[in-house]
Amino acid sequence: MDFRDAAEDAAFRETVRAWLESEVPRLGPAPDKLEERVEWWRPWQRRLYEAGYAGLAWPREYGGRGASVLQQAIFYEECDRAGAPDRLDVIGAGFAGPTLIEHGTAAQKTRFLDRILTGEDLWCQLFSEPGAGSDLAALATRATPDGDGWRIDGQKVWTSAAQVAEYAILLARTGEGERHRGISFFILPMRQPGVDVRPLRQMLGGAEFNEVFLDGAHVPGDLLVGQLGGGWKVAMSTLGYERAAIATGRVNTLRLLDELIALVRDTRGADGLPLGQDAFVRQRLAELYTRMTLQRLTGKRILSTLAEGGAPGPEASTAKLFTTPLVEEICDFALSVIGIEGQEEPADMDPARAKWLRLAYQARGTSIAGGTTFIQRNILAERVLGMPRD
Amino acid sequence: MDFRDAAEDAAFRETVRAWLESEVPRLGPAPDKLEERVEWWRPWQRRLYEAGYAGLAWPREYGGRGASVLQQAIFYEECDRAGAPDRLDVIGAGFAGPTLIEHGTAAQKTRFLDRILTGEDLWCQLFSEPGAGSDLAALATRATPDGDGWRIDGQKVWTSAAQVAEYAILLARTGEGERHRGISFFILPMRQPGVDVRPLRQMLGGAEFNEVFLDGAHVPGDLLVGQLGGGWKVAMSTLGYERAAIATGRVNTLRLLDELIALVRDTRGADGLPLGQDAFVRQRLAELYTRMTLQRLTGKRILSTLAEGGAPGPEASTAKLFTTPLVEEICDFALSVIGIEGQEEPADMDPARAKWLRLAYQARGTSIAGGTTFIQRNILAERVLGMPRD
Amino acid sequence: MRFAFNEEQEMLRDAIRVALQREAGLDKIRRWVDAADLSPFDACAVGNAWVGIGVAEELGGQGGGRVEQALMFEELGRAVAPSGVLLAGAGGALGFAVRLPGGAEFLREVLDGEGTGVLCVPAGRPADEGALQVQVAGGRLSGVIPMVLEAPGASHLLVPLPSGDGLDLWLVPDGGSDVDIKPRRMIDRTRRFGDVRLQQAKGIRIGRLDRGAAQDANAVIALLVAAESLGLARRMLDMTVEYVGQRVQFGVPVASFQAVKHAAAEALVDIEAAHSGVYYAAWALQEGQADGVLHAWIAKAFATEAAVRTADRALLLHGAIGYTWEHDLQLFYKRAKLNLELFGSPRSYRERMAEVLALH
Amino acid sequence: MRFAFNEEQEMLRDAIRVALQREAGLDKIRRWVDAADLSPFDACAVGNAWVGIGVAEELGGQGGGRVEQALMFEELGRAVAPSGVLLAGAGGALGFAVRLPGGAEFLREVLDGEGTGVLCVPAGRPADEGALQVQVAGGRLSGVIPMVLEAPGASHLLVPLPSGDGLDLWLVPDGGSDVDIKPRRMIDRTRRFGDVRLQQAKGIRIGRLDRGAAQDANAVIALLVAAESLGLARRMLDMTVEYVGQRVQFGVPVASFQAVKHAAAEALVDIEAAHSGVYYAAWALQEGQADGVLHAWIAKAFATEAAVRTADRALLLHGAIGYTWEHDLQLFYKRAKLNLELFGSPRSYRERMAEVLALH
Repeated sequence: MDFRDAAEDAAFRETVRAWLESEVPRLGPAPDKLEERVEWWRPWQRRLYEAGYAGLAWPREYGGRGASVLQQAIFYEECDRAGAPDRLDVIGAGFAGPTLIEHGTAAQKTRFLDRILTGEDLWCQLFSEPGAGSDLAALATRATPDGDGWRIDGQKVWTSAAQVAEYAILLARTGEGERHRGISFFILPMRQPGVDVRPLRQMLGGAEFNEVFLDGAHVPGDLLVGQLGGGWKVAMSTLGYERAAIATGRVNTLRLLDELIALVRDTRGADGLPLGQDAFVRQRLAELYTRMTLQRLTGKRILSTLAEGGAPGPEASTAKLFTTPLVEEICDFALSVIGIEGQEEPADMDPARAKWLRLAYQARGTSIAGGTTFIQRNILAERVLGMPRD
Repeated sequence: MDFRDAAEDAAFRETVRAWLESEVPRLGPAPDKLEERVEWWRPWQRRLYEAGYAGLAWPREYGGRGASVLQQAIFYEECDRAGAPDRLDVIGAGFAGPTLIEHGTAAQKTRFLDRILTGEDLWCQLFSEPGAGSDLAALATRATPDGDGWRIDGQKVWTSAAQVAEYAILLARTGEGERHRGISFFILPMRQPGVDVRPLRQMLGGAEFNEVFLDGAHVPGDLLVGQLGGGWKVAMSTLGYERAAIATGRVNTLRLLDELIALVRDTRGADGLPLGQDAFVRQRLAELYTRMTLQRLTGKRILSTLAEGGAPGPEASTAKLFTTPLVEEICDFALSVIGIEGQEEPADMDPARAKWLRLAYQARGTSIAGGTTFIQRNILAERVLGMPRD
Repeated sequence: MRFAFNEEQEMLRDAIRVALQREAGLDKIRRWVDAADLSPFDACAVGNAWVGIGVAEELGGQGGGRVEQALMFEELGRAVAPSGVLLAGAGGALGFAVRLPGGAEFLREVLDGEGTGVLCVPAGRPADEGALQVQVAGGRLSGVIPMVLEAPGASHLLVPLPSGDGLDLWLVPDGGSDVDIKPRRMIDRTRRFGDVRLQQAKGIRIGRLDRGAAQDANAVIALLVAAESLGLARRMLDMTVEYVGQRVQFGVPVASFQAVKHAAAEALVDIEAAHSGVYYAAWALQEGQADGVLHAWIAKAFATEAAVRTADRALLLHGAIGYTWEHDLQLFYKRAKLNLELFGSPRSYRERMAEVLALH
Repeated sequence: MRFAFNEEQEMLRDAIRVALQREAGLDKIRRWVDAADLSPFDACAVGNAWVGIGVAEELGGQGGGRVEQALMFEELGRAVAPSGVLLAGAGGALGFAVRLPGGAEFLREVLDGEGTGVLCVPAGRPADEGALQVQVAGGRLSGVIPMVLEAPGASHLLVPLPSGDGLDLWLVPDGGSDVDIKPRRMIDRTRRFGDVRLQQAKGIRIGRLDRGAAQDANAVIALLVAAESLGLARRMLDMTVEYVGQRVQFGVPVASFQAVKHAAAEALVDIEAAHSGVYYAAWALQEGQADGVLHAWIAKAFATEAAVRTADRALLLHGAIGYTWEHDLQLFYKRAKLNLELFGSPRSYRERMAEVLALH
């Protein structure tokens, strides 16, 4: 048990920090609109690629760095610290790429992998459907043989970044059997007439997600991944990468607590005294601080297990259930400190305050995405505690 | 909508109050031991009977007062206020008597009802079994024909007051069919060799409940209630009376809050200042006060509906779910104010403080008895909200 | 003792519900919001004479008391109607003015049956704290009152200024250059807010409320917000029960999962408790019972929090579809969050309760 | 960066678990409790040299540090062993004395390897507050220290007296007429407590701890209570999962009901978070990291509350059987409730955290 960086990790951290400190300040501000942000981000990704920081987790033979789990974590910690841009290639580099490395043909690897790392191709994920949310195996989109490939008809939903993606990983029914037996896994070129991307406005008004209507979209014959009818197994790999990404967490709760403390320091109560003297506020903040600390320490546990090549332990399955309500409560508490002015249209608010409202809503979205709280609890009870299925 | 007593109810309240004020002070202190308390209580019950206050809810033809639901509530409010003795005849007068009035034979009514009201006979309820808790229909105790009556073999559990009861209402399987179809409802004389009552120590060490072993106990032929094999229907009546009693509530949360406030007033924080100045304590107390108030108002709603002859509305089904955690939290908060000294053996504590610990444990017992929280939520969802069964 | 509504109250409730369905359905509300113009609802409120519910007939109202007003606000909540005008006007300005001898008549006369008088206080605090940042000299008022509910569009502002132990009520007409109102957009777009800047604005002092009267007037506002939140919560639960009954996952309706049923049951427990609190407070305020104000605080603190809990449960049970702009849940969700803070947070009312309970 | 235990730590944990099963099983603990005599466990702790775990070998200990000590206390919690002697003695008295130059040797010498030295502070407050109600004059101590853990049976009391910014440590032998110890029975009968009355009791001042050293010493005690609560919670969850897997209601195991599964899952979420906090704090205290004390407070506040939540979930899921004296759950339940308050409530540690966070 030792929480300090090992010597080579400390050296890696130094190198990364120095590189980021020289590179990040040269970036201009990120545009708000996604399409513009992609164009702003691409040269940054290219620099990461050239410096050897793209595909940290990927094997070297596919252009990655083959970095250890710990070094990956160090890299993202340092990115947070330096204020580096948010990743726009999470689906490509995080889920689709690793899935292709595991299940793709040599030709697929040659054609797609490098362009993911350079930032040339963005990817999206076409799994969820209106009738198949938590129950993915209920999906209905059909792939029917069509010349040398397939014709795709159906509707997908909750697709982020579909409007800027060159390719999608797609699940569709090829009909070998019921539920998960009849599903195949494809690569779908997004820029074609049969693909219609319509933004789905979320409740705050922005469009984080899209609906994707597939009406005679074409998948060439060489873009099937894995076996025909064997898509479920491939998808499980993808979802495993997704879960790992969610479990190790991308919300920086430490920074949130720092900002919350700063907010409290800047606020006076109705009695005119500093709010930070109020025993109720002090108890609540200390409790949130406690949970933030435990959430981060659990993250370190998961990393430590992964770093030693072990399968994630029970703590990995609990991480999302612990984190989701924590982020909601941090935001809700900040909003209660701000009072009614925290309910203003975020576009009109001071950005430091608007952030709380946006994140409060986003956090609710997170507790729905990637398996609701209920599904997560079922999984925990059945797989970790060994309790029977319903 | 009018929360004041109507004129005749106000007059009834006056009369009751005057009677209690003259009678209650003449009572000596209640003995701790149940057997002794019964003997101390019997003359009190006799006075109630003679004054016309026994069987308030029962029809006049069976010796009751036929009082309205509101007047029953007024009577118990005034008893609380005057510090009148706790009722020891809840099962007899509250559940068994009304069940006999509804389903008993003329002979059964003549033989048993009056002696319940005078306090001569105490009753207990032999429904629950080790293998049939929430799932009552799974009970296994057998009644086999034996001469002119039945022979009873089996084991019952969670029976309060079994050691002082003259009679029990008993559910046993007479074998007409599976689950609830094969059950009959009997009156069992408790003072006979085949009935063995063994106290069941609860976790604090006291014996609130008993196990009752039935080994060849005899029920005469005239003590079957309702049809042979029709016991489930009769039991549902009994449970209905039980639920109504629980819903209208016997924990005086108003008094609890008064006592909690007194405790806070008497306590200083670690900083030496009055605890009642601490914003955390103030928020928590106000929140508990809020819920206590709503719990009592909901009780009035239920009464009001019953008083107009209506079936209890959804609020009746929510009452227990609202009350149980409230009582637990009031007690836990009081214990946190007392600190580690609140965890002392209650027999060694100042009685005013010991009360919090005892009630904290009792409240947990209540959330198990009469249908766990989970079962209650199922019932609410299915019967009130019309959601499908599991 | 009788808790239930009488027949007239039930008829009133049904009438309001029907009118709201007809004249202020969710499709209409969405159109008004998209056009950033809620005035069609103001017309609907006037047309149905809702402004007068809970106002004595001799003052030109429809009669009825706090119970009727609360019933109306529960219905407004169920419909997520843009009720601000009723809250800031009839509930607020008139509710304050009516406590002065001749105050309501004066207000009516000034308004001449046309414009809207609005209570001019910061909407994030209890209204009986008044407009704290305003000075008065020579009959002219100066200062800023932030986040005033329904300030944009009001013809007159009723400004309560703290004075000694009570509030002086000043009436300030809008329209001149001495009154500047800057609209503020909220995420709940069914409410209008604005910052009011008074620059030597000419006002008329129409009287003074002592502390008790000011608390009474605020208690009615708190009650109405609580009643509205109760209505929001009931509707959100109804929507949710309906949705999970239809939505199929893993081959069965989502409603058949125990965790889903339990979450819905817990929402109902919250809602029925809130109902008890809201209507007792309404009756007690109406009848001038000594505990009316305390119970209005209780109702406000509990019902607005219960609605927020219900909103989050509803969102979770709807899954991703509830997270979209197109789904109606968002309208209710946002209103529930706003009402939590509107005219005083639960924390602020609990602090007042603690004061009453004399904990030290 | 490595979070996992090493092989020796795992072996140590397994050895302690096996020894506890063999020598301090629940049947034995019940017998000791019924006889109101916990001394067989004291012998077991000495026999297994547990008193020396986390104590340097040059002081006669077994070596190992805070991680090993925490592992031991997690196992003690799992076994609901009468661990008070280890907490008040090795964790408390020795943990304080060891921070003085020569303090531990002195304490050992005085105790001569036989008696038990116990930290003499009110067990409901953090130990670094010391014995507040004691005066000292001419080397003699007078005053009452209520609720001292393991005072009955101790041969020596280590009394920390507040002095300036730190604590003076006084060693007072028990046995004379100047020390009166009145036992106090708790509902958790696996712990001994007593009120200590010092009447001009002769003591030896063995040194002084500054504020930082006193906080460090208290942090270790807080850590050990947290680790024990973690063990209690793990065992209660295990018992519950096993019980609901066997108990059949409505024709199926209770464990197959979703609400039951979810309650168990939530307990596991609590427990894994507590585990992360306990072992990081142990490592940080061992390594003298600047954030060790803060993390011990975090671990104490969270793990003891998590154990209480788990206790109540376990009771609910066991149904009526768990509410009986005969069922073992009650032993764990009561210990969990006691540990919540032991050496400082969660509230008191959260207040300390708020101080460190400098909120104003």
